[in-house]
Parts: sequence; C-alpha cells; structure tokens
Amino acid sequence: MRNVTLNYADGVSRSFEVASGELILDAAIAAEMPVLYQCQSGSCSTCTAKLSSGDAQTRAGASSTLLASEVAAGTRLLCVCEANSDCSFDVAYTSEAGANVAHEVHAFIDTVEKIASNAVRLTVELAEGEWMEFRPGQFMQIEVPGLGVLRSYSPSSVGTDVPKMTFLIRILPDGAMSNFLSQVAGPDQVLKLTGPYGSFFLREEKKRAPHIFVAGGTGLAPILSMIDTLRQTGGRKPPMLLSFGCATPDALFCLEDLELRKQWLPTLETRICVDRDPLDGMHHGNPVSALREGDVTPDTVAYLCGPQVMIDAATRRLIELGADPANIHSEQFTPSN
Amino acid sequence: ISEERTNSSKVQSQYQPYKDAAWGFINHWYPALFSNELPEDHVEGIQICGIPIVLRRVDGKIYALKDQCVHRGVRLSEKPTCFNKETISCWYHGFTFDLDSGVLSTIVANPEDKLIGTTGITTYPVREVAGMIFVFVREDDFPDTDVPPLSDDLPFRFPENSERFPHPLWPAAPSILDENAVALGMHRTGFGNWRIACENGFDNAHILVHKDNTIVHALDWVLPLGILPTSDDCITTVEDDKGPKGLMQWLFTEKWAPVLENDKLGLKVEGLKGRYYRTSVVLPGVLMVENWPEEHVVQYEWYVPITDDTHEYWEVLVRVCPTEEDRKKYQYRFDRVYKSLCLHGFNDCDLYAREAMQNFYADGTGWDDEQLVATDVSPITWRKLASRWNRGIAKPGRGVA
Amino acid sequence: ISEERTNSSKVQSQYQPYKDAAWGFINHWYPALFSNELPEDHVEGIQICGIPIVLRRVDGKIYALKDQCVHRGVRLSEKPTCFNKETISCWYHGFTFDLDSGVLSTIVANPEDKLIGTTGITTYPVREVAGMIFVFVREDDFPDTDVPPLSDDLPFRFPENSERFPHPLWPAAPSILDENAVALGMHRTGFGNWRIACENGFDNAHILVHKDNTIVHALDWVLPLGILPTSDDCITTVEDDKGPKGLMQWLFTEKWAPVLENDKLGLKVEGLKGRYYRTSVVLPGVLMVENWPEEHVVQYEWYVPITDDTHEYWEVLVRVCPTEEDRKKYQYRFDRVYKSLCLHGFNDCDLYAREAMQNFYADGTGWDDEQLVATDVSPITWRKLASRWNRGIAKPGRGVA
Amino acid sequence: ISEERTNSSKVQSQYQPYKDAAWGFINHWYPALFSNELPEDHVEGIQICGIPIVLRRVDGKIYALKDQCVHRGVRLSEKPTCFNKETISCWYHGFTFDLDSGVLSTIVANPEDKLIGTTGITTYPVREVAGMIFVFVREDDFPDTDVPPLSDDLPFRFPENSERFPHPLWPAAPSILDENAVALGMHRTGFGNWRIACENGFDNAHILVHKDNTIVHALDWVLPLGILPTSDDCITTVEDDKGPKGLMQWLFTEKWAPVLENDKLGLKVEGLKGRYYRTSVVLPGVLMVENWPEEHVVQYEWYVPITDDTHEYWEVLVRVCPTEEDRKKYQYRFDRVYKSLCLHGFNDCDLYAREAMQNFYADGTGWDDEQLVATDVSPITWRKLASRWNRGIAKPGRGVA
Ligand code: FES
Ligand code: FES
Ligand code: FES
Ligand SMILES: [Fe+2]
Ligand SMILES: [Fe+2]
Ligand SMILES: [Fe+2]
Ligand SMILES: [Mg+2]
Ligand SMILES: [Mg+2]
Ligand SMILES: [Mg+2]
Ligand SMILES: [Mg+2]
Ligand SMILES: [Mg+2]
Repeated sequence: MRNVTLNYADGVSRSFEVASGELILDAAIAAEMPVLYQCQSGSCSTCTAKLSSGDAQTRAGASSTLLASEVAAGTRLLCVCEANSDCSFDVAYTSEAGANVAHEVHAFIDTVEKIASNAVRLTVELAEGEWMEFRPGQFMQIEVPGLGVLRSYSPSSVGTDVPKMTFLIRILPDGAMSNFLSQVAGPDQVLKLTGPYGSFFLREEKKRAPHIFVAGGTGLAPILSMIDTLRQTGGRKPPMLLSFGCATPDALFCLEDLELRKQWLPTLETRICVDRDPLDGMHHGNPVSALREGDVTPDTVAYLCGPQVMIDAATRRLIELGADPANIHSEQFTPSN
Repeated sequence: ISEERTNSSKVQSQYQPYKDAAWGFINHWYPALFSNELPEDHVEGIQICGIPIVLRRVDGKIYALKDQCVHRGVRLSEKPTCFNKETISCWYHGFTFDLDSGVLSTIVANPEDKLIGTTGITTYPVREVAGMIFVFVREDDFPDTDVPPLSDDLPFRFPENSERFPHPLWPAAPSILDENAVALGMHRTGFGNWRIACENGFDNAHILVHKDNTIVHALDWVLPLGILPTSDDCITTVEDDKGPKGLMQWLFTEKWAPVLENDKLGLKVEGLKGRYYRTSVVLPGVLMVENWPEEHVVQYEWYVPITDDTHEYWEVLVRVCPTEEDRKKYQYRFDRVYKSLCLHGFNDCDLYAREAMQNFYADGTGWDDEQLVATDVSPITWRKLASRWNRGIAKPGRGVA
Repeated sequence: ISEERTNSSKVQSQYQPYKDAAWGFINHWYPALFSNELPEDHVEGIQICGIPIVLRRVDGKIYALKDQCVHRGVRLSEKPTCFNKETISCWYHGFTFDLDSGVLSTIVANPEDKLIGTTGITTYPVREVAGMIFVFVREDDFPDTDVPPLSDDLPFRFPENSERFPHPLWPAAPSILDENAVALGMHRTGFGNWRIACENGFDNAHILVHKDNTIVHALDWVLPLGILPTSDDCITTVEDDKGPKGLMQWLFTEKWAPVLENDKLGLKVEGLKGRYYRTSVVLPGVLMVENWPEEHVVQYEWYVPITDDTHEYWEVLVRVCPTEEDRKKYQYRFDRVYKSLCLHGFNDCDLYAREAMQNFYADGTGWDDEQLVATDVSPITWRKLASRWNRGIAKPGRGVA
Repeated sequence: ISEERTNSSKVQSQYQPYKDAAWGFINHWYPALFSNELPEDHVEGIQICGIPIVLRRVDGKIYALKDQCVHRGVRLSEKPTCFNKETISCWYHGFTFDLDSGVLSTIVANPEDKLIGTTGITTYPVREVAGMIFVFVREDDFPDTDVPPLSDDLPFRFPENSERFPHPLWPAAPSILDENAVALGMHRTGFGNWRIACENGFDNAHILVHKDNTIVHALDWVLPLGILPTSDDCITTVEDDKGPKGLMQWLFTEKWAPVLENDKLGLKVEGLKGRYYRTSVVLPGVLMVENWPEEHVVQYEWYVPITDDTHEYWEVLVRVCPTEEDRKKYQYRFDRVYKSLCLHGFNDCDLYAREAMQNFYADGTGWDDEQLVATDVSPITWRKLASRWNRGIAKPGRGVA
C-alpha cells in the first residue's frame, strides 16, 4: 500500500491508500476523494495532476496524451498512473470540486410583492453575464443596500429559472431588510448576492423515496424549490407530503402556488396549518401536529425548515413515527439570520 | 461519488483555445486557389476564416484584398470592375483601392473626396508555388513585418528531417517547396466544422471506414483493423523556434502496433502487401501522408475554415517531376488512377465520416459529451499543440453570409 | 384580448408543463415503425423526442438503442455495421455495443481498451404488436423496473370499459392489443409541433374543414356544423392508478349537442345518415376514434415528436380479423377505400390545418395570444391532464439535426 | 475606420430610431396590390411590416383585416371562406368577422358563444386610386380618427409645388392622385431589408451600376459618372404641418455638379443628350423620380417591409391619360418599352445591388462599419428625417413566417 495525498487549490489536502499496481484514479474514486475525470483512458486530460513529491509513473503499456515536456514537468494523468512510492499531487481545482462554490453576483430587482400580512415575494434577475448555480434548498446572503448588513434567504425558485430568482421574505417590524423592501426597494435596483451556501439541499440519491416536508413561515421557500425540482425530474415521482403552517390565515401565502403544484403533481399532498382561527379545510395547530400515524415509512426522507422549536419537535415526531434519523434534514430558519 | 464530479466541463480544459476556434486560426497561410483557377486579369472571391477575400492576377502577379467594400460592404468580386492594372474598383459607387496597399486611391464619381487616402481595405500576402496560390489570412492590424514564411505553415520537409524522423520503409517524401514539385489535386466544400474534418485526417483508429474501398482491393493492400499506440513517445511534437509547429506519428515503427485481429468479433486481417505510410499534421491544420498513395508521392490535405460550419477540403498529391515527360506521366496517372480511386473513392469515405460527425459537435455539446480512448492520443495531442502555437483565434465573420 | 376567453392566465398556469413540452413527453411508449419496415437483420434509424434511436431485428427480435455513438457521436444507423447477432458496431472507429444491454463490449481495433465494459449507450424497451413496433423512449437513467406496460400508453379498451363508457350507437371498439387485431396504416412527417397536431385530433369544433371531403359526400354522411358541450361532465378524465391516463368525450350523447344551423350565416345541415363516432385521447398523445370510418373499425393516431417543429404523424386503422379471409378482405378494403379516402382525403385536411397553425405557435406567442372558447374545453382538459400525468418533459435534442 | 467618414457616431445617434426600424415604420399607408390583382369577391393575403393582412373585395369595395384568426392564429387567406357579403370566416373553426369592424360576429358551429361581439381582429383603412390599392398598416390600438389622408404618405405634387421646387428642365410631374392618372407597374419580393433598398433609390453616387444598361445606350442618354453636392442646401427637407414628410434633391441645378471625368482612372463621359431627372423621397419610404423615364411620366418606387429581411419592391410609372386612346398608347408603350428596359433592365441592376448589400447589414454590423462620404448626404438626411417623422417603429412579427 502507498499513501497518496491530493493537495487542492483551496489549501485542503486529503490522503488515501493505493495498492501496488492499482491506478491512482481508481483508488481515489473508491475512497470518495473529490476528483475530476472523464475518459479514464489517458486521453481526455481531465484528471491532470502535478506530482509534487514521490514517484508515480504511467502504467507500462498505457498511453497518455501528455507531451514529453509535460511529463518532465511532473504532469500526470491519474487515470493511467501508478504510485511507486508514497507521493503527493497538486490539483487545479478545490476540494469542493463538483459542488457549487460560493461567489458574489449582482441582481436587479424585478418586483417586491406583498403576499401575506407579514411576507413579501422578491423577484430578481441576475445581471448580464453573471450566473448562480445552486442546489434546491441552499441559501444566499443578500446585502441590505446602504447598510451593508447581510441576510440569508433560500430561493423558492429552481436552478432552471436562473437568471431569475425568487425569495420569500418575512417582514419584521423595523428589520433592516424589511425596511429596505417595504420603503426603499424599487424595480431595477441592484442587490448583491453571495452564495450558494448550506448543506440543506435535496438528496438526489433519495429522490425515489417518500418525502415529507415540514415548513414554518417563509421556511417554505427552500421546500418549494425542492418540490419543483422533483417535479422537473422525469420518471416516477415519489409520494410527497407537505405540512406548512403560519400563525393565522392572513399570514399564509403561496397557497395558489401549492394548489398548482398539486394540479401538476398527483403524488403531492398538502396540509395547511394555522395556530388560530382556521378556515375551512385548514389544520388547527402547527405543522408538526398535522403529522400522523401512517405518514412515515422506514425509507421516508424528510426536510424541515422553520424555527428551531419546530425543527426539534418535527424531528422528535418523525422519529416517533418511524423515520430514520439519518434521513431527516433540516435548516433553522429564523427571520433575521 | 456525486455525478457532477465526472463532468469535466467545470474545469478549464487544456485545449480550450482549440474549442474556441470554431472559425479557425487566423494569421496563418492557407491555400486559396489552384494557379489555373486564376488566369491573367481574372478576379475571384473566396472566404477563409469568415473573411471574404478577393484575388486578382495582373501581369502574372497575384493580389489579395478584403472582399468587402469600406463604403457599404458589398463584395468587390460580385461584379469585378477594374479600370487599370494598379487598382480594383467597387462596382457600386466606384470606391477604388490600390491593389498593393489596399488604400482607397480614388472614387469614380468623387475624385476629390477627403476620405481618399485615409482609409482602405486589408491586403493579404500571397505566395504561389507548384501550381497553388497561398494567402496569409490575417487580422486587420497584423503587421507585414511579422508575416512568417509560407514554409512555417507547411508540412515537415525531407530529407532535412530524415535523421530526426527516419523512415526505412519508404523514400524521403517530396515537398511542395521542392524544385520541380508538381501539386495536383482538387478542392471542394465540406459541410462541417474544419476541426472535425482535420482530426479525421490523422486519426489512426478509423481504418474501418476504408475496408471496402476499391483501391485497397484493386491493389491488394493489407490494411490493419487499426493501429494502437504502444509507448509514450508514439507521437513527437515539433515546437522548434523556427519552422512549422506540429506532430509526427511514428506509424509502422515499434511505437505503434497494427491490430490484425478482434477475437470477440471474429475478425482477422491476412495478407502480405503491407501498405506503409506515416501521417503528420502542422498548424494551421495541414495533413501530410508520406508514401501515399505510392512511393515518391506525398498527399497533403487542408481543411480551410470558411465559416463555423463549412470548410474547403483540399486534397493535393505532390511529386517531383524534373522533366516535361515526368510531368505528363504524373498528370496522366493522376487523371486515370489517383483522382478517382484516392481523392474520390478513398477520401470520399472520409468526407462522409466528417460530415456525419457534424451534428454532434455543431451545437457545442459534442466537445463535452465525446468519450475518447487510447487511440485518440492523436487528436488530443493536436488540440493541445494547436492551442499552444496558433497565431490567433478567428472571430465570427462580420457582415458575411 | 377578450376577457371572455376560456383560457385565462390562471387556466394557462395550470397547464404550464404542457407549454414546456415542445420536444414531447419522455418515458412513454411511441410507435417506431411498422413491422414490415424492419425485416430480419435490417437496421433503421429514427428520432423521437429529440433522441436518435437505432433499431435492429435479429432472429425476429427487435433491439432499440440510442443512435449516437459514445465515442464521437455519429449515428450507428448511418452505415449499419454488425459483425454478429449480439452486437451493433459503429462504422467509424468500430465501437461495438451489446444489443441487449447497450454496453460497450469491444472496439474493433482496440480489443483491450480500458473503456470497454465501463460505458455504453441507452437501450429502449421494445414491444411488437399487430404489425407495429413500439419503443419506450426514456431518459438515460430511467430504470428498467419502472417501465410500465405498453397498455398504459394505449387507448381505453372495450368491452372492458363498456360499462364505464357505454356506447349504444356502435359495437365495442377493437384494440390493437386484441387477439387477431390487424393494424393497417401509414406514417409521414408533419411540419409542425406535435401538440398542435394532437389537439386537432379530438377537436370537436373543426368539422368545417371536412365539409367538402369526398368520403362525406360519397357515403352521404351527415356531419353537423359542430358539436357543443351542453353539460359540465361532457368529458371524463381517466386518472386511475393503473392503465392509461386520458380523457373520453361523450360525443353523440345528451352531453354534447350537434349544431345543425347558423342563422346569421344562413347555414343549415340536412340529411339522414348520421355518422356517429367518439374520440378519446390518452398520454403521450394517442387519439382513438371509435366507430370510424365504419363499424368494427377504430382509428388510432399518434403525433410522435421528432423535434420541436416536426412530428411523425401516424394513422392506423384496427380491425379484428380472426381468419385469413377476414384479413385479406380488410387489407383489400384498406387499400381501395380507407387509404385514399380516409387516411389521405379526409385526414389530409387535418394535416393541412395543423401545419397552418404552426407559425402562430412556433415563436411561442400563440400560447399567449390564442383566444379559446367553450368548445375548446377538449384541448384545455387535455392540456391539464397531460401536465399532471406525463412521465417527464423531454429536453431539447443534444447533438442531433 | 477612417475619421473622415461623414457618419461619425454622433451623426449615427441622430438616426438611431431608423436603425431600430428593421421591420419598417408602422401607422403608414403602403401599396398592397394592384387593383386587377383583387377582382370582385376575391380574397388575398399579404404581409406588411410583419403584419399578415387579408383583403377581400365585395361589390367593388375593398376590406382589409388582420390575417390571423383570434382563435388559433391561422391565416384566413389560406383557405378563403365567406358565407355572405358582410363577413369573412375562418376556414378552421368558423370564427366569423365583420368585414367593416373586424368584430367577431358569429362562430359557425357556436352561434351563442359569449366571446361573440367581445373580440375581433384589427381592420386597416383602404384607399384605391389609379389602379392601386393602398392599406393603412397600423398598430392594433391606432384610432380611426388619427388616420391621415393617403396623400400624406405619397410624393410631393405638382404643379402645386412648382414654385417651391422649380424645374425648368421638364414639365410638372404627374401624381397618382391626379385626375385620369394611370399607374402601370409591377411588384416583386426583394431579399434584403427595406432600408437598404430604399436608400439605393435616391442615391446619387451609384450611377456606375447603370453604365452598361441597354436603355442608356439605345436612347443615347448621357449619364454622368456621378452627381456631387456643391452647396449646403443641395437637399431640402419638407416637414410641413400637413402633407408628406420627406426630402427633395435639387438635382441638375447649381446645387449639384455632375462629375464627367476621373483623371486618375482615365474615365471621361462625352455626349449631348443629357438625361435630366430629380429624385425625392417621402415617408414611409416612397421614391419619386421626376421626368423619368421620359417627359410627362414619373416613376414611383416603394420598398414595402415584409419581414426584417424581405421587402416588396414596387415600381410604378404614372402618366395622366385623359382619353381612352391616351390610355391605350401608354399601356402599349409600357408593355413594349418601359417594362423590359426600365422596370427590368435598368432597375434589375438596382435590385441586384440592394441584395448584394444585405449580408453587410443583416447581422447589424454594417450600420457601424459603413464609411459614408460626401455624396451620402442623401441617405444621412433621409435617416434623420425618417427618425423624426415616422409614426411608429414596427415590432418584429408575432406568430408569422
Ligand atoms: S459599396 Fe463599394 S463603393 Fe459603395
Ligand atoms: S464515432 Fe463511433 S466509434 Fe468513433
Ligand atoms: S383558428 Fe380560426 S376559427 Fe379556429
Ligand atoms: Fe480516412
Ligand atoms: Fe379532422
Ligand atoms: Fe439605380
Ligand atoms: Mg504591402
Ligand atoms: Mg453559420
Ligand atoms: Mg428546431
Ligand atoms: Mg371602421
Ligand atoms: Mg427573419
């Protein structure tokens, strides 16, 4: 066994074991190292790395597209390369390879639309030539113009809507962003966004399992993005249960959007909850209390977004109903963080 | 491991400049016409790398200028109008350009206009050798003093490279620059991008498409199923300070193994008359096939970009013919054998294959979706070399068809 | 635009997924070829939902694979090359794919390449019934285990639905899945988007275009000016857990009133021989016309997406023919009467009408500008249903013509 | 690009609206058809400024409506269907529109639908004079009350302008609006943008393209090499409150000098029979050539925008013919002389030149790259005037070919 270390562009280093005669890329993939590759046959040059210490050579008989000068300078193609000693390589990408690296973009405000007694929908369009890729559920930080303070919001829109992005924002008495949105914001004003951030995102590998979404208030935003992403995925759709709640009926929002999702997605069930004065068809209580026996199967995957107390209660309740704790993903979503 | 990590599109590819060169490499020498396509006092219009070019021959000398009037952009070649030997005039409003400098020297109906002498059209250096006219296709501001010799954009020469690239199996390949060289051939438009066409030229893995060609069977040639690289130095890149930049493939040496069998498919090649050849390619995309289609003859090919989805495909056979009789014999053999069986026949299959690849690459997705293998060491090496040594990436054509 | 149109912007948003389905719905069964278009050992290439597909028949069995080589993207069907009964090879560099699994099983000139066994092309499930070949056109990662039965993407069957959808005016419609069913028909390319074509099929308001058709007058049929919905339940949507998803129109019941007069225009339809029929449509866009063009016969139509602006228009008449003589008689009648007067004749007017609508929708503005009315309950119901029950929205073709 | 060009970026910004008018100017009168192209009860479809228009003649009167059904957008003219003298019906689902108001007055198979009377299609005012049909092509919300008289979009008239624009060398030009005026001519599609075509019409610097025309030599005309402006007031713009907006060029006065020699090129024009004429142009792009091709005749030209890359080129000769015999003689001369030698012959060279310019301007780069000179005072003045006085910039066609 040889020990091989990859030094990433972001300063992170990670090591793994390579058997003698084993190709370094094969070992890296097996060890779930972040590595970029494509052809695995020494041609496409995607897996290029620079040998910084140790001895590593192209497997005898394997071809590679490296020029002799490149080999002399230490360049190797990991897919056709064997380690003859412990060695380390520099790679040109970061340890987040394959993930979306956070960066700053500029966006123009399209609309600020009041959608409930204390919530607005903010629609923006990214500036020409700027782009933002994100996973459904991740969040961005938006700088409050003039004040320089940052607030975190998840898009309720999906990746294919970019350059348009939509956010649901709770209006707080005298909140920095709230004041900006309700008093200052107008079409074509420029906002600075940074992101994406967060490990609360839709798990692609679990997309066929039954889904439960529990959302409190504007915690609905990332959930909408997840539901729409699942909708856009071809093939069999999983059963989905959304439990969404606010304090009172006039604080609720996006109910028409949810109706539309139900029209488009036969496997989506929604429970709309209010703590007080429920209207016809609404659940009286919080979104956790709307969960019941039979909602959960052993492979259910759950996404929770809202105040910490709701997340704690929902987690307890889901486990009680039979959910695997490893399948419960959550994001605390307090209005001003 | 997540799916995204297998997607190489997120890293800047080592040959990104090549991927950007849909309209070709600019500031290079390209063939424009055969000499006999431009007789004395004729005017012809062509297009290379998105640039319209008009050629005129006066007293034997050839001039090449941008074929787009500075006034309102019509092509001068669309209705050739020349009032003397020093100029070419636009047929529309009579803007008249100096053949040698491109300067606006008069306007037919406006001889005193202040614009005269202050503007003009780009001129392109011209060389005529062995029956072919070459043009140096350049950006408008590329200085005359930087124009390299034509030989920098032509294949490696022999015997001067015989020591560097020995070839015991055949005589030293002739060159179009040799004394008494005669270039016979043809050109036609290929409906696909020039890079797709070019890569096919020196691709050692596509012999399958030629398996049923008449010339192979008429002459009892033995072609292997393919030729596999066996060593790291199967290709030598040439990046000398002076001279052409390109790559030489060590075909029919121990660095490449001919594949004669595929057990799984029950395929086996048998026979005696091995057909030895060697391919090399130099910038801006010139193929040389030594010892092809027979001894003492060399085949050149160019894939001259016209637009991003068309190229002019040039197939040229060169032989040194010191005497008039040699010349006649060569011409006769070209007309009777080479033209129909090689330039058509054999190479028609290549043109077909190149055009068949066009859809895959035309929308840009092919460059990401292709899955290359060991034998593709040839195109990959070429892409990297071309990315490194080209003299400029042509911009999309402006105001042209 | 009038406020009285029935497709307000709220209604429109309910069928947004349908508006996004320019390239069709993926993960559905579509007709590919008639059986006699793919004889033993033949290879054919087609395209559905932007996906190129190659079909090969070996020992009677049909295989369907993506017709785009993983190597450099050429279509395998462009020059069919098969070295044995288990594989299909790419004619260019000899990449060879297992017919059954699509896996890259060897490379002609590169039998030991590392890529072998690690990659491949998508395969498509195939069913052959009553003289037609169906292919399940799927996304690359759609699992075999999720492939639904063909019957889920075919029209409602009778008599098993006779109670649910009674039809006193005609005998139970045959199905292509019935024992001894014979499907006779034709297919041709329509130059327009598939949705525009499909909606015309079950549109009860367009009888006007058929007013002068030969078959109507030769057989003295009485066709009304139109058929108007008279009740909310004029259409039943079928959204059962299992089986096809679609809609049935209660034509020639009290839920629809034939319009026989228009006073304002002085139009009046008279006559005795009412021509009763009923249309239904199921995902992914299959029309059934019961009792058409005569008793015991049913007409099916498909509008198979090729690109966003072309579709393959299939017209198929099904009849159950238990004996050889029945078969012959049916074929004879098809050849002499149905083909010229119905599939051409009558339906040519539909094809014309569909292509006439294409400009309006092609630039995307038609979906917003159209002003639908009461009779358009049929397409609106269909759009909503299709938005809800399709198995995926096809993405624009990649690397194809 | 030379600093000496007359269209500096400042000048360019003055005519930005003109650069935006690729699809033409809307809310103007345009010729649609010759009277004899629309006999009694005929229906014809045309397209102007991206708007499809259907014309029907009933009892001599002509109606023009938007040729795009409000229902699902097909062209009414594609299969003309009229059940009475007051309406035109859509052949597809029978939406029926009042000829006069455009209102949806009934639906063939849906006489009680609530949409009836609430929607409709735009109508276009029509005028028929001297054998030509003109249509006022307007935006959907352009009010009837604002429609200007046809004369506002036709060339300047004489003798009422004879004092303002004296012309000692020829008789007062007739007008199509004169009593007994007869307009003979032709129209055909030009494959280029209408502005490029229009500017050629009154361009004094392009006489070179006509140098070899048969009519010039048959009639021994002397045409100069070009005509140069000699004074600031060589062009008068007409921007009166009422009447046409346009420009008059003072050709063959002391404000323009004919160029008869170019020393540098050794060119010299000699001869006696000067051919005097004068060009003017008015919005929306109507050329008048007075005294052309002979005395008492005037030539009009229109370049009617169809799309952004096609226009309908109209060439019309007008003469006043008070008697039937005058009419016959004029028709005879038109058929034998004018049509072949002028409208074809001479003007074919113009059409050729206009189409030759299209590539340069089609991708938008020509507007920036062109280098105009002194003689281009004509197009520059026109561009500024048109930018100022047009009644609206047409939007790209919606839902049309
Ligand atoms: S376009 Fe060439 S002179 Fe005017
Ligand atoms: S493209 Fe198919 S094998 Fe190369
Ligand atoms: S499209 Fe004209 S009536 Fe339907
Ligand atoms: Fe070849
Ligand atoms: Fe029909
Ligand atoms: Fe002219
Ligand atoms: Mg010079
Ligand atoms: Mg192109
Ligand atoms: Mg298309
Ligand atoms: Mg009116
Ligand atoms: Mg166009």
